Amino acid sequence: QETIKVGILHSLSGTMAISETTLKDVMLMLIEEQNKKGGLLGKKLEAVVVDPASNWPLFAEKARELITKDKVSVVFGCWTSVSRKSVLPVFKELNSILFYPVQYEGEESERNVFYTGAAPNQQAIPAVDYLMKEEKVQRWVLEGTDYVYPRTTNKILEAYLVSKGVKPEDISINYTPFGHSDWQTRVAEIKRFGSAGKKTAVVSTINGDANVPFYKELGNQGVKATDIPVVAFSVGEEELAGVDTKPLLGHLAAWNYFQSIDTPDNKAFIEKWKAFTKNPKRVSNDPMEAHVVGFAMWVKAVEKAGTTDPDKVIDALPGTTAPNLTGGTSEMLPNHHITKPVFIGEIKGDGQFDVVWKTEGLVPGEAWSKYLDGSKDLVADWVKLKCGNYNSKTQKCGG
Amino acid sequence: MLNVQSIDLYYGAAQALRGVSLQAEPGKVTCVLGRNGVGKTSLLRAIVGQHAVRAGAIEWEGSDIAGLAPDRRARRGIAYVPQGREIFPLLTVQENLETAFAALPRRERSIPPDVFNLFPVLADMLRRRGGDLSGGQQQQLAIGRAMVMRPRLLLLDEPTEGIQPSIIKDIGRAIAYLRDLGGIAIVLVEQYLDFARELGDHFAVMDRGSVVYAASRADLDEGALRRALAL
Amino acid sequence: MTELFMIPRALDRGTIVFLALLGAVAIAVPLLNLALPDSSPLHVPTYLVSLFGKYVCFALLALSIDLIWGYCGILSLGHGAFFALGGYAMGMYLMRQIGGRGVYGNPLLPDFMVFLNWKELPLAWWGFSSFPYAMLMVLAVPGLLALVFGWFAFRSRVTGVYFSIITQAMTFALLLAFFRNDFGFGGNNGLTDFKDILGFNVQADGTRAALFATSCLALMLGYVVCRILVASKFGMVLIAIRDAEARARFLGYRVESYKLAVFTISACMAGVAGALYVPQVGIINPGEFSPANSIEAVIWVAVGGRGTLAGAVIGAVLVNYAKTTFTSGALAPYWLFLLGGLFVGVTLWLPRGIVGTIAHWRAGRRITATEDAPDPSGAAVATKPQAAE
Amino acid sequence: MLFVGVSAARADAFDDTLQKFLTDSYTDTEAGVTALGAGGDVRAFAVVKALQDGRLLADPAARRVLIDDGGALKDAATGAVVSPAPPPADLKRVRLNNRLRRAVEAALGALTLRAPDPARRLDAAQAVFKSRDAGALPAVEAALSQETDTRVKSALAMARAAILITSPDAPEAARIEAVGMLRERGDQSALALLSALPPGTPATVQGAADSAAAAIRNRLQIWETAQNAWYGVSLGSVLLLAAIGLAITFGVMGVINMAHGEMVMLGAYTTFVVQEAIRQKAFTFAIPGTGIGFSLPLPAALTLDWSLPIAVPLAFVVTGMVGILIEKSVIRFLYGRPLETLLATWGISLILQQAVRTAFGPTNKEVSNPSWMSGAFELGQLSITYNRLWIVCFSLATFAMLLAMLRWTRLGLEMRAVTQNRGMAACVGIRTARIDALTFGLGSGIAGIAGVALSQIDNVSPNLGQSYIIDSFMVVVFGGVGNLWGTLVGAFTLGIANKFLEPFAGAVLGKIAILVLIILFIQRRPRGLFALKGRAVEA
Amino acid sequence: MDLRTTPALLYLDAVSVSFDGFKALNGLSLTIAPGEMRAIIGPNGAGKTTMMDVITGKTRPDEGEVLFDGSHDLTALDEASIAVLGIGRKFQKPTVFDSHTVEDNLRLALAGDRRARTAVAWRETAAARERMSSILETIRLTAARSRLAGNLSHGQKQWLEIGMLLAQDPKLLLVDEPVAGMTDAETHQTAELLRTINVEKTVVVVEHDMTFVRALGVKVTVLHEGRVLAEGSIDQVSENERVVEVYLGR
Ligand SMILES: Nc1ncnc2c1ncn2[C@@H]1O[C@H](COP(=O)(O)OP(=O)(O)OP(=O)(O)O)[C@@H](O)[C@H]1O
Ligand SMILES: Nc1ncnc2c1ncn2[C@@H]1O[C@H](COP(=O)(O)OP(=O)(O)OP(=O)(O)O)[C@@H](O)[C@H]1O
Ligand SMILES: NC(N)=O
Ligand SMILES: [Mg+2]
Ligand SMILES: [Mg+2]
Repeated sequence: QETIKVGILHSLSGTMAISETTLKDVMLMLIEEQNKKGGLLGKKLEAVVVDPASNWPLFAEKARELITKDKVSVVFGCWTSVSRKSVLPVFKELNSILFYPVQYEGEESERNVFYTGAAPNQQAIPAVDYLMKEEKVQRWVLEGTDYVYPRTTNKILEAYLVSKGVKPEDISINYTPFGHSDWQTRVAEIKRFGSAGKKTAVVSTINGDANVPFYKELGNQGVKATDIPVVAFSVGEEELAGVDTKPLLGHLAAWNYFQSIDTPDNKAFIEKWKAFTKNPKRVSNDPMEAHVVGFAMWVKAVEKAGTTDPDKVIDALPGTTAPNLTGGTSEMLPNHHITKPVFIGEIKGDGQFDVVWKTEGLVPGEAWSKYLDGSKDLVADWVKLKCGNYNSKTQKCGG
Repeated sequence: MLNVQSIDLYYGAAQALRGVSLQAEPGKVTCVLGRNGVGKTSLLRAIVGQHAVRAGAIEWEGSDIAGLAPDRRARRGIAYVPQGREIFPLLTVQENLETAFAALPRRERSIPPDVFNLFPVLADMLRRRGGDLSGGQQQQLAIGRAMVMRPRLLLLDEPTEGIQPSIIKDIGRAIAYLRDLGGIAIVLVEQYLDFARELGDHFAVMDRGSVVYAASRADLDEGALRRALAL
Repeated sequence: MTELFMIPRALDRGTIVFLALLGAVAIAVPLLNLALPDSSPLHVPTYLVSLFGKYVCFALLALSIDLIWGYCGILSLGHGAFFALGGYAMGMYLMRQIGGRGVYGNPLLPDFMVFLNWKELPLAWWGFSSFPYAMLMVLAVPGLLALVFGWFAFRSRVTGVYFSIITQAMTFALLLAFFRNDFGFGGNNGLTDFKDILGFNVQADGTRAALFATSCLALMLGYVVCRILVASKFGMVLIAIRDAEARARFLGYRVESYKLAVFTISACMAGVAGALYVPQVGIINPGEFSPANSIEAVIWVAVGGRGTLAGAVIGAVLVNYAKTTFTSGALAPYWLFLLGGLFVGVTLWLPRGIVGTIAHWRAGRRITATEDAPDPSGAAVATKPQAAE
Repeated sequence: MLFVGVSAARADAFDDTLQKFLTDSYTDTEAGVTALGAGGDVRAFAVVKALQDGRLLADPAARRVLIDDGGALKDAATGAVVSPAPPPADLKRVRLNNRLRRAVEAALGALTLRAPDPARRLDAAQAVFKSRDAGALPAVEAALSQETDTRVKSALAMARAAILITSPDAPEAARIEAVGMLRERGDQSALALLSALPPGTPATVQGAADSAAAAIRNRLQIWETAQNAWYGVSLGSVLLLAAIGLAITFGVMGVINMAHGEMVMLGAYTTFVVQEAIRQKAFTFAIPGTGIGFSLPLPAALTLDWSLPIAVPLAFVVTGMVGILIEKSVIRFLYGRPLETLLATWGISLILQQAVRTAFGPTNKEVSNPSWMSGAFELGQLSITYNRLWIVCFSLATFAMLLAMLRWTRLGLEMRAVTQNRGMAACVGIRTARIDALTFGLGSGIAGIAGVALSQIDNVSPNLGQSYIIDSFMVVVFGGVGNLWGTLVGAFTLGIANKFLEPFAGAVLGKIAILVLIILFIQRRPRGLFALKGRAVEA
Repeated sequence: MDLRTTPALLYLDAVSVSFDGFKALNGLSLTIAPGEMRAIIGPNGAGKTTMMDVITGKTRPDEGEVLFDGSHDLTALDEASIAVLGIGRKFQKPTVFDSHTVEDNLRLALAGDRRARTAVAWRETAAARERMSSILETIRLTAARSRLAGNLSHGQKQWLEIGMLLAQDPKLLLVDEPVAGMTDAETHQTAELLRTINVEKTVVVVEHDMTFVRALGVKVTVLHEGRVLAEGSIDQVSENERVVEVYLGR
């Protein structure tokens, strides 16, 4: 019997396995569930799992293999920006579809890619707004891992903060290498920076492995959320599973989903997830929800198009809606980003987040940042303009 | 009593010993002579177990030890002074001597004073690393180490190589002393004929992996010996 | 005997056979890809052409490592750095070829410079729009780094693990440096989304086939260079240095010159491999500098058989083929077990590597020692005893 | 119950305040908390405390606020247990955010300034110091006049100074005096206060504050050097721990042990298993996906504080056994072929990583700090965290034990003999196979206990080992292969150098600089810091 | 030969070397004239090998002067340069290139261009081949010419090293214990060989075998505790009380 193949391109080994393996499992669950509902277009879905092993060129190779050898109709995958960059040319060349589920630095809109994670305006900016308004923060430490996502996000935030009247000397930007594990100096420096008499907060774009030792050091050096709150963009339930969160009470994270959000959809999803993984302690997180939403949109679009032909599905996707797990309905925008609610959560003692703030309604994802010189004139619109980087000044597609 | 019975030994496909037999009895010195590369060292390596034999038997004190690991042979009283000394370079002289305790039961673990009587230089250099000693000093250390084991079979591979004359005499005296203790069977591989002739009770000359001449001191024919050596 | 040290000796029968095989692959794969229709059972799909092209580049890298490790005993745990530098040089050329077709449409600056708000092209990027200049850099940058690094290290007589570890430190330092956006080479994302090479679309089937054939040619050339080196007196001295460096000095050989020469040649070879790799996989980023990559390349050589040039090539292809196969399908979650098991198994059962073991086994039958199968550990090699003759 | 009647007006005010907790608005809640803190009602403490602990519940339907007192619901206004208890669905926990938490702390401080327990009073005084809540001034002054405990007294005085210095209506002299007190205090919080006086502060006060701030900054600069040195020592101890096992398997035995990091990881996972067993009060073992397993109850009295004393020997045994297994099955075939060990141990490390990933899952595992390893203490202006302090001690102790073992025990002597000349060692009667296995087991075991320590500061994930392997080799080689002292000095040198570079070069450039320094250093000393010299080495 | 009229080929003056405070050479002075053969004896640990290490550049002296051929300061040169100047050495512990054949070991030792630059294009001449064959005859390893040197017995390696020294064709040969592990007959042959070599070359031999030293019939220097204890003919030094006491024994 003929099936529709769905490629899953997440690292199951190497440094990124820690985050990406979960996404593979979610995809398997979603596919199984869809098949229980009778599949798609009368065919069963078939998952094709490969392991790009946290190796960026291997991502490209595996993407190519999925599309040409396995002939998958769509691929759900990638976590780091570099892995996405690595597979981009492949998806363009072979005209296939990638759903990318992780918050990222923006500055991209490709015909073949659908971005279901947050753009900077759906995470970073609201978080900073919250701190300015609710906590009256005047002094900022932008602490990040040294790579593109933090660098770009911090560039945007810096421009944004300055536009809000923050003085440059009240912004401190610092980068540490991947896997940085000795945070003594940095945490002491944050304390020092925070002792200038102005309310100070840390905006953390620290990624992956470095987070656990960072929070452990914060806890041990007694940096309390009431003194210097830390708001993180890459720390979710999964990352917190590795730390004792009691000393971290009140530190923040900004996401478009939290496991603790109390809606019927979310409850049902968590139950299914725990049953599927046969692990009552398994947590859920934001990129997982992005896959849930993305998958639902893809299913709808295929049904609408009546085929899995990439061109037709790509055309059908913008405007497609799907319920997100937090009670709203996300829509795929013409720029291939989606609308999302933004939540600010405070860390609780049990490793979960307590939502302390959320946006009114959903925030549409912006591919190009208003706060960067290079991109402030760019517009992405694959429906009318058929262009990912339309320059509204020169009125030309192509930057 | 050591009784080596027609052993064969190979390095890979190359045969180094062909049907070699040799006896050594307590209180006697058995000398093995022969030119370079004829298999003298290989014979000793076979006896101590550093290289397995492919055929033949090695009987020691009544049982065949050909299948035993070297450390078990050492614990049965076989001590070896190898060619090239093989001391432990980074251990001090004292530690080098103490390694030999491994072959002894716990209460016998002491360095016999004989060692320092015979080789006073070792007493002077107890704290120096073995590898820093001069060639001759290392040779003395190697013999001393074997003596610490209180062996009943002592195998010496060219012990005079690189040794100053006075100490060669000392070593000769040491071997004679050990022989005269009566309980030790000694196998001495030598090139230095005068030295060997002075100490030996039995003689075996090897050539190309076999014993080509054997005699005991009483019926030693000097001419035949020299001829066998010059072969 | 009379022709001992001449090129013909370098091109012995094994070498000719090996080169012929490589040549056949270089022609056959593109042909089967371009000339046959998709439906033909013999058709080689394009993705396999790129995949094989990648293997061939890795084989050249392995060959460069084997030249220094197998023959001169220099274990570099940072050879990936030279590979990556060659790759970056090529990547920079490819980036400049994009011109105004980047997402921001800036004709001069690559995209990553635009969104980081850079106003002009950094000095290091100058000239890279010229292909000949870029190719020169492919050789010169790794070569120069190797020359300077080697000059210091060999002159100070840094050997053994000390050398291995400082090469690792070198590649690690470069990894961190290239990660930094400020460094000007695209940070963690590296260079990607290439369009043209020499005016041809990098993604076109024809270009891919040509790149594959070029890689094969480079590998053949590299192989011949290595053969000539190791079959000459130069190679004899390398082996002498590997066995007893001090002794070679007392014979009057300036060990550091030999090491420096071979190290630099090897680095250039690695650079070429990197340069050919980049357009075929479509990305170069700092990950290539990661110490694990360099160690892996050493592992390929060990698997194939160190000190046998063909072994390096075969090891690289085999391990990478295994990786490709194991990381897909049902085996994907367990592929590390298989690969790890392969490495352990090879060391235990094929101690000289695949080719080394075969060569050794054949040498045992031919009795004399072969040039191509020196015994790396210096342990006994079966020979007929002198005494028996 | 008693005081309800005492003052109806006050009761009303209190009740009104409580109403603010019903609206689920942070602003209202904050107003409520502040009012409670300032009002000084006897019942206020219980309410604010309950809020802090998340035990304050709003019952909007009945317009009352309840306190969850261990299951019993009490009315906050009357203190009476409400019955029947309203259905839980109708109740809403009054929520907190950081801003509120600060308000709560300030209120609690004001409310407990005269608590009977001096420790509580001290906390209260410090809370007021932090909040600088002008409203608390009368309470502080009242408390100050009656306080007898000297520590509390000085804390109260400091709190008073903090309030005075920021309040524009305080007399100038008092404010200048406050500046003096803060200058005395000389820490970062004093600096923060001094450098952020409200606008409109008189020039005299401002001038005094500026000079005091400058003085404090100077003093802190000196402390900073000490702090960096301490950070360096503590990073060095981590490096030492990571490297010390490798100093055995690689330094002493010559095995290029790429699986070393995985031994560290196994040690960390052992810690996780121990903690998990303590949390579950049972040790459970199950082979994933098979249903095979068993469960072993633990004495309930075990707390997490015991987890490390249990984990250290256990990790030593577990990783030691794994090490012995590896030696017996693979390494022993490779002696005399050191480079092949690179290949085999690399394979083993892949297998171990994936095995752990399969058994425990790919994500981080939670390992918490026992209470005796949590927090920090101040030494002058040095802040020393307990976990780092313990790790420094632990690494030195491990080092000393290992050194003593190698130097002075028979086993140590035999280990060294075997690794220097295996063939000859056998000929003097040493059981080489056993010694080899034990040596590799020892190195692995030490790596395992290092893993226990590292689990306290780093991720416990399958990648843990990978992140230490390069550093470990650097340390061993930098110090000089085969020399334990070299490993010690190497680790601390690199640690301290790193920590002095980091503040001004940044972590990334600092790390690059360290690597370049290592490369250059090796040129000067091609056999490491503590190179073995002499012909013994060449022999 | 008269030292005052002939400039020395090798000149050591007040050379001292110490290892961790232990003086292996202690103000050693020695002069070797061109064409001379000198035997050096002395107790184990007297510093004979250390002296050779100093001459060949392996060990740097703490103080003292080492001159070769009147003008070359050996303490400032590295091993390779010293070898190229024409000083060859046979080590006490035989060291050969294990994974090269016997023949290739000799080939590498043969005098000629040592530069890396020219090594790739290097070709063997017929003369060189002949010379190799004759050396192989001399050291009696002709039959073993294509065996790997690593597989030779101890004594065979000794011979190979001597062969390599011959092939190197140096001006000055430093020979450390050449007859250790040789039979009496071989010892005689070696003495013979060295005498032949000495016709053209300068030779310094270290040996403990008195028969051999006597057979050489040359001037003998006795080292003790890092300095010269006695010098003269073998008979002269054998009668020296101190030499008997520390070295020869009674
Ligand atoms: N490890 C080895 N591998 C291969 N062949 C070997 C090995 N060791 C020795 N041989 C060969 O075996 C033969 C016997 O060697 P052996 O060392 O026993 O000789 P020997 O009589 O001790 O000589 P010598 O007097 O030179 O020490 C020689 O031909 C030698 O080349
Ligand atoms: N690296 C070192 N460290 C310490 N002591 C050393 C070192 N090298 C040599 N020695 C000592 O220097 C002394 C001289 O050694 P050397 O090898 O020169 O003696 P030798 O005259 O050649 O002796 P032999 O006749 O035994 O070969 C010896 O006592 C030796 O122990
Ligand atoms: N896109 C990220 N988080 O790398
Ligand atoms: Mg021998
Ligand atoms: Mg000597």
